[in-house]
Amino acid sequence: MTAARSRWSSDELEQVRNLAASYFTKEVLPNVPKHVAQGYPDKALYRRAGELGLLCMSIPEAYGGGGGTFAHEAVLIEEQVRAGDPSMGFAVHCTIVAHYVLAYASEAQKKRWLPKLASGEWVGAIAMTEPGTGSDLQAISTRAVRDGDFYRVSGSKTFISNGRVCDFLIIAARTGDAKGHAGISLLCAEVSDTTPGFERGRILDKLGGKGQDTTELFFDDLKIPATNVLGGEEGQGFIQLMQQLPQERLSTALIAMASLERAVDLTVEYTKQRHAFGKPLFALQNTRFELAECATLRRVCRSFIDDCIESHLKGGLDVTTAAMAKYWVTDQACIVADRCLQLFGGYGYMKEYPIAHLFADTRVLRILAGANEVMKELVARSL
Amino acid sequence: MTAARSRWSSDELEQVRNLAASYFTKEVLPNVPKHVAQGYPDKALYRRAGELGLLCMSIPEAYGGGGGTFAHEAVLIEEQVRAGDPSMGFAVHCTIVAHYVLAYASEAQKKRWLPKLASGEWVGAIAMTEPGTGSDLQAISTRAVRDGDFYRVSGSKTFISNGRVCDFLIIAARTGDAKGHAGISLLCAEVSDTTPGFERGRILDKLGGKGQDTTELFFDDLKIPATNVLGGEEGQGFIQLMQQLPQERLSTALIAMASLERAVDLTVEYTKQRHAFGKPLFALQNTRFELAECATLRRVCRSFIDDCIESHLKGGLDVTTAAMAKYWVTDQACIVADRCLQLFGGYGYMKEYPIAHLFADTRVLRILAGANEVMKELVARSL
Amino acid sequence: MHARTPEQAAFAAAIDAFCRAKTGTRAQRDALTRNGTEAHSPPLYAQMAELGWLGVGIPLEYGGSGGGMTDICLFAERTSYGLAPVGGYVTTAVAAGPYMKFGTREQREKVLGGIIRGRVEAISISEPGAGSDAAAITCRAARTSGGFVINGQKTWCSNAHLADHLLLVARTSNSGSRHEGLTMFCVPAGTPGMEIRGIPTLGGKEVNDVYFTDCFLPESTVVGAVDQAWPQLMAGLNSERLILAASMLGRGRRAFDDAVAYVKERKQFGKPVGSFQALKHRIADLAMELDCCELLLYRVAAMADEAPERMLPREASMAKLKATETAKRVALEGMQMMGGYGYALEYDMESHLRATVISTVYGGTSEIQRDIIGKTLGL
Amino acid sequence: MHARTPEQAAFAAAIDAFCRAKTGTRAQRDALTRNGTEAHSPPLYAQMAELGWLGVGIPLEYGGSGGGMTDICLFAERTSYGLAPVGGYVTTAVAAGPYMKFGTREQREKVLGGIIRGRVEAISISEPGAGSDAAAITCRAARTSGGFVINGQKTWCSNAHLADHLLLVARTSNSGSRHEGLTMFCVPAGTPGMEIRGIPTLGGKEVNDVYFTDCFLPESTVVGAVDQAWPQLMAGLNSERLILAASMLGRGRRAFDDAVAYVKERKQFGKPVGSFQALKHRIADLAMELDCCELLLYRVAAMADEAPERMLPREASMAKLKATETAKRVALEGMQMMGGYGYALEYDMESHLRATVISTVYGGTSEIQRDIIGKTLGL
Repeated sequence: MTAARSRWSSDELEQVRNLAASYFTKEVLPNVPKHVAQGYPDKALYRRAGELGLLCMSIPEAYGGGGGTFAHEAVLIEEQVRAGDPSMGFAVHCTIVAHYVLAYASEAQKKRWLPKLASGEWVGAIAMTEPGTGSDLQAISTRAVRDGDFYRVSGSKTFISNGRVCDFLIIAARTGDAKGHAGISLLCAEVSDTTPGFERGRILDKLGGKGQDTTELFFDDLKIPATNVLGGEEGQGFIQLMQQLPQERLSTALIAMASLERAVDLTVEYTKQRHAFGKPLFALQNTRFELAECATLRRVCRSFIDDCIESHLKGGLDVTTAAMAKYWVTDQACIVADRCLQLFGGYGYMKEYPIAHLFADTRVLRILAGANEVMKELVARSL
Repeated sequence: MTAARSRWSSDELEQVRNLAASYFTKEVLPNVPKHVAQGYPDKALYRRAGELGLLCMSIPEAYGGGGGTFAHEAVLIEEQVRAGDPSMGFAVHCTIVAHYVLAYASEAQKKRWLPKLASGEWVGAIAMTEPGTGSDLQAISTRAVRDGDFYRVSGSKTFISNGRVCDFLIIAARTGDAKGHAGISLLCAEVSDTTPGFERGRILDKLGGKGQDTTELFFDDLKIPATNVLGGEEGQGFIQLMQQLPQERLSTALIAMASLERAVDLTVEYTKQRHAFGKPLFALQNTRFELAECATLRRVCRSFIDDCIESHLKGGLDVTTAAMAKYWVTDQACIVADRCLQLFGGYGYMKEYPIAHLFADTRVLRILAGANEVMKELVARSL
Repeated sequence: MHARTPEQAAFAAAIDAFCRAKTGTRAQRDALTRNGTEAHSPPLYAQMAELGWLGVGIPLEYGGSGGGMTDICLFAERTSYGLAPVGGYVTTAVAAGPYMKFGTREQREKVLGGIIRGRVEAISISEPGAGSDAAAITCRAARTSGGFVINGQKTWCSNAHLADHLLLVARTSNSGSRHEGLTMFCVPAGTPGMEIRGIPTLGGKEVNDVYFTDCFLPESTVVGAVDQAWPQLMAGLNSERLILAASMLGRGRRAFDDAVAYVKERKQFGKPVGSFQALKHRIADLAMELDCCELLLYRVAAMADEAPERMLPREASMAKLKATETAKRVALEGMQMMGGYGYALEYDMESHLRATVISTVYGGTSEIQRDIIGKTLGL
Repeated sequence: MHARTPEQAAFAAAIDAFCRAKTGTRAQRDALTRNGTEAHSPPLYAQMAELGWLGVGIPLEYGGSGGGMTDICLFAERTSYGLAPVGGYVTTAVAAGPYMKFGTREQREKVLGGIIRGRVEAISISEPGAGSDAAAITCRAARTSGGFVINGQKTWCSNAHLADHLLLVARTSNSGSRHEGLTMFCVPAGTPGMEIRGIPTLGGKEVNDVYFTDCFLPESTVVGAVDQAWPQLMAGLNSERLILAASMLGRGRRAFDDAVAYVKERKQFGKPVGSFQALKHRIADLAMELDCCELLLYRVAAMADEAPERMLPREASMAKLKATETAKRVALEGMQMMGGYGYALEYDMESHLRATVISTVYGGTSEIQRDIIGKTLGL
């Protein structure tokens, strides 16, 4: 059962889909073992994606982007999951980092930074979480101290996606003396392995998402031009984060959605071909009901997600609905992945079967982009 | 939080909604205690609904109907649930019985029967289930034996909605010698308390749905004109049932949907006003998370149901999707009703609180119109 | 699955035989309960009293048969399984505790003696504004010459309409913390100034509102110490939670057995519906969970019997939480397995559902039990 | 919550102390397991052998310390809780059963003696086309002069790379029903014609494919009777399920304790995250379910010890089903409670998840256990 084309799709988007599918399966997948071994993806593959026009598709052409919409990003996200690539950090690079720049940077900064992100010359990352924070952004302790035309940034971050390969980094840090949310600013840094005051820490080994670099980062008097405060003035960071979060959360939900669809597809195929007790596993009522339930969840989630995407394309995706999507679809994806793995039996645990990776990769979605418990609190506030 | 207007709605439909809401709250609700006491609704209220134009709204005007679409029926279903009336059997009368007639009866029969159903002069019912059947329609044993220009029908039925008040009855019976599905026909009978060979059995007392008559029916050589076989020839019953089931299942899902929405509304309101340990129940994290989860389910179900309604309005609702909607939304409605009742504490068990009725009324939705287990089997067949 | 001693096995067998004989059919039960509208049958209860069963858990010196929490639970479980309409037992057994521990000799003789003879007792704690949060009680007991004058409203009072006495908790002092200043009283039925009104619920006639208007209670009605109701209540929580758990274990087992009997009998598509894997697997899970409930309940009851003075907040809360949630789950799934028959009043499943769905609320909601367990874990 | 005898309590305390000392830190465990890539540490296991622990459940006449299923389960539970990398134990303990019951004197002395000294044993039943459905075995043992020639592929063979012997089940006859014609063999490591290849899994190096190509086994390697492997296997199912359950109870308890320690420590919004009701309630449920697992497991183990020959299909399946499903649930929820830290390899939660997620599959999937339970209920 192939999913029907979504209402928000178009012929052009389906062409992008084919291009993305071909890129992931033919160019990325052969390199995944290497990425897993080294712990991060090859940057050449970012540049290749840029060449193909797959990066920053929802950024205006004036800044080197594709001039498309979130629907283009959605197609890219879906095809990465369908191909089963765990390694490329596009969701952060395209749907998060580039959009902070687009929304808050000055015209000159946009002209400087966005084309490099769109071409894949640079990889983008955003450094929010610290060892002592998590969902509690008020607890950020990384400090940016004004020193003439510069800030000097000191502190440490962790769980930073693309932390090993990034060239461009948005850092959430405290500026000035304001307490709580009011003291947080976002600062953009151009970084390299030799940037003074910037150190890439360990690549964190994770249950899943192997081959995609999640790292610690350390700042020790890292110098950043004072003009690189996003939005041009201090203390806007928290509001900026809040404004961008719906898209980030929707992207996360969409990864979950595609994972859920893939889990069902893989499992229907497997249980039809695998025999036990003299007949296909699929003939057992338990298997049929499990998959009927999973397929129903898939259909229901898809209705909801498509609804959210359409709202977002119209600019109407509110915080509550995005939180619902993030919490609910990621929860369901994990549940479905677990039930599908169970239907694979022992083979579900073997690394040669993609369901094993899917189970491990999906799990983190309930945690990142705001833990699902935080999402529920956001929903509750709307009631 | 009031639900947003559905995509498929319109100003005209919202006017119908207001009319229906007023009818249920002002005219029906005051009579519910009487209906509960006697076990069936007053037929005068059917005629009143007919006067207001609320019956058979999706039947063409040529047959006395409203000339509308399923969306009109959907509005009526939603408003009945929102008002909290358990007693009127409109879902069966309008969305099922009238549509069998519209789809399969001869022009003359349509002209004769439909205006009476649309005006509320007659109440319609459909007699499928027997003590030995249930979801297994092949096991039907009621027989219709051809006798000249008539059939003589003998057998017994149970769980028949509107069985006490109906004037028009569609009976599923075996005709001829064909075994299995091929031997089943649908016959239309005009019935009254004095019809020879027709006997209304006990009104079954149920956990919920109080005031709505669910009965046994007995046939002992009930004479029905041979022309009253729906579709004009024998053996079409099973196919006819299959064709009508998606709409019936969607209606059931929609009752569940409206129930779920009402449960959340009632509970948000209650927990904000009820205090424990010195603060509103709603301030407790458990309450907030429970309601956030229930509200998310509400939002997700609504996306899915609206999707199904739109498909159905375009004639594209397939058996699988209808089965998904029936199984999934009714399951979720029961789960949400149970969780909401729990948040009411002891008051949720008291009859003066509508959540107690809602919990009891909702439960049957997982059983009727094809048990949810049967729905899962239908979904599995599509995989 | 729990291993019973030979005495316990014999006791359980006797109760089971009694219930099969007296309450085995719907017609028998309907006759005893005015067609299901009443939860307690005094004549049936009197027969149990004659058999000496109601003295279980009551000390020999007051005419009981001794025994401990394990035996009380066994009685509650098996009568509940047998659908014996003795709904008054649970609250009566719980009410016995404070009298045994804190009552005067005279109160004990009167109340415990009555219990053994088949009299029913009630407890009145909850108020419209004080449910799970009992410390919020506002019903006032004002000192007056020779006793107290009570004013206020109580609610959710099981048995009040049947009971010889209400064990009332009222506020005697407003100083100190919310938990201080509460006192227990033994209020005889028919005391002037006390009015009892039934509350219609999904479960029929079981609970009542109780109104006190200038109701005079003499000093001798105080149970235990003035202002000390809170610690006295706490001391009874083990037994309340365990007895409720036992009762729901029995009801859950009954719902399970009823559902299994049905799915073995009922045929669809040419086979018993119980042979379909989807139902078989669900039933297997329920069987397992019921065994877990039983082992948990009787382990905690044994712990209570080993050290009767020990508070077992975590363990007793677990037993109550697990048994009530499981019983509700069994009834919900049993109803689904029985299809339309589960929903129709002529089968018992809908009554199992009504009985179990409220069990996660009374005696401390499931949420409260989880709070307590979490607290004992240091959270 | 299960009541241990003083001897059992002392045994458990000794294991716990040993694990705290030897495997208490991640660094210690990494050193013993090549950074987590190996599941079994022969040196550590040898220390346990010296303490006499590996003889638990082995009769005194073969040098064991006697004891029964309860003691074996205690060992499996506590070593699993202590994260001792002795993954070879479970299969070894299960393998011991058929040798004890059906082996020749010589086989018993060799295998059981080895086990007590810290040697590992393996069992090879599953094939690519025969997982939960063991009767579908096709690996062929053809009679030849003085013995049998084995050809075929086995899979999912734990310990094969470490074991002294493989307890192989192969088909000696095709006549009769699918369950007939299977025979057990004791295949020494290094037997020519047997090749062992590791399978990469989410859990690291644990299981293997085993290939037999014209592998000759002398008559003396037959364990029990020719063509009688099926009933011999059935006789060992109680112990397999209980030991697996015990191991997962230990792992589940460890995941629970790790999660609780984390949520007490970790602060968000100025409070320990464990103080949030949403987490507290989930933890309360998990605590309750773990206690249920423990009571169920040790009750079934006690039943097995009371009547070692009795098949306990329902009870043993319940113990396995409940413990593995609960352990998985604890690990899944534990990971969520720990946020990103649960996902990162430097905490143990992700290894708990990997260990428990497969436990619902091996030793008979949860679905098979439910089928068995349903069957014993007459469905």
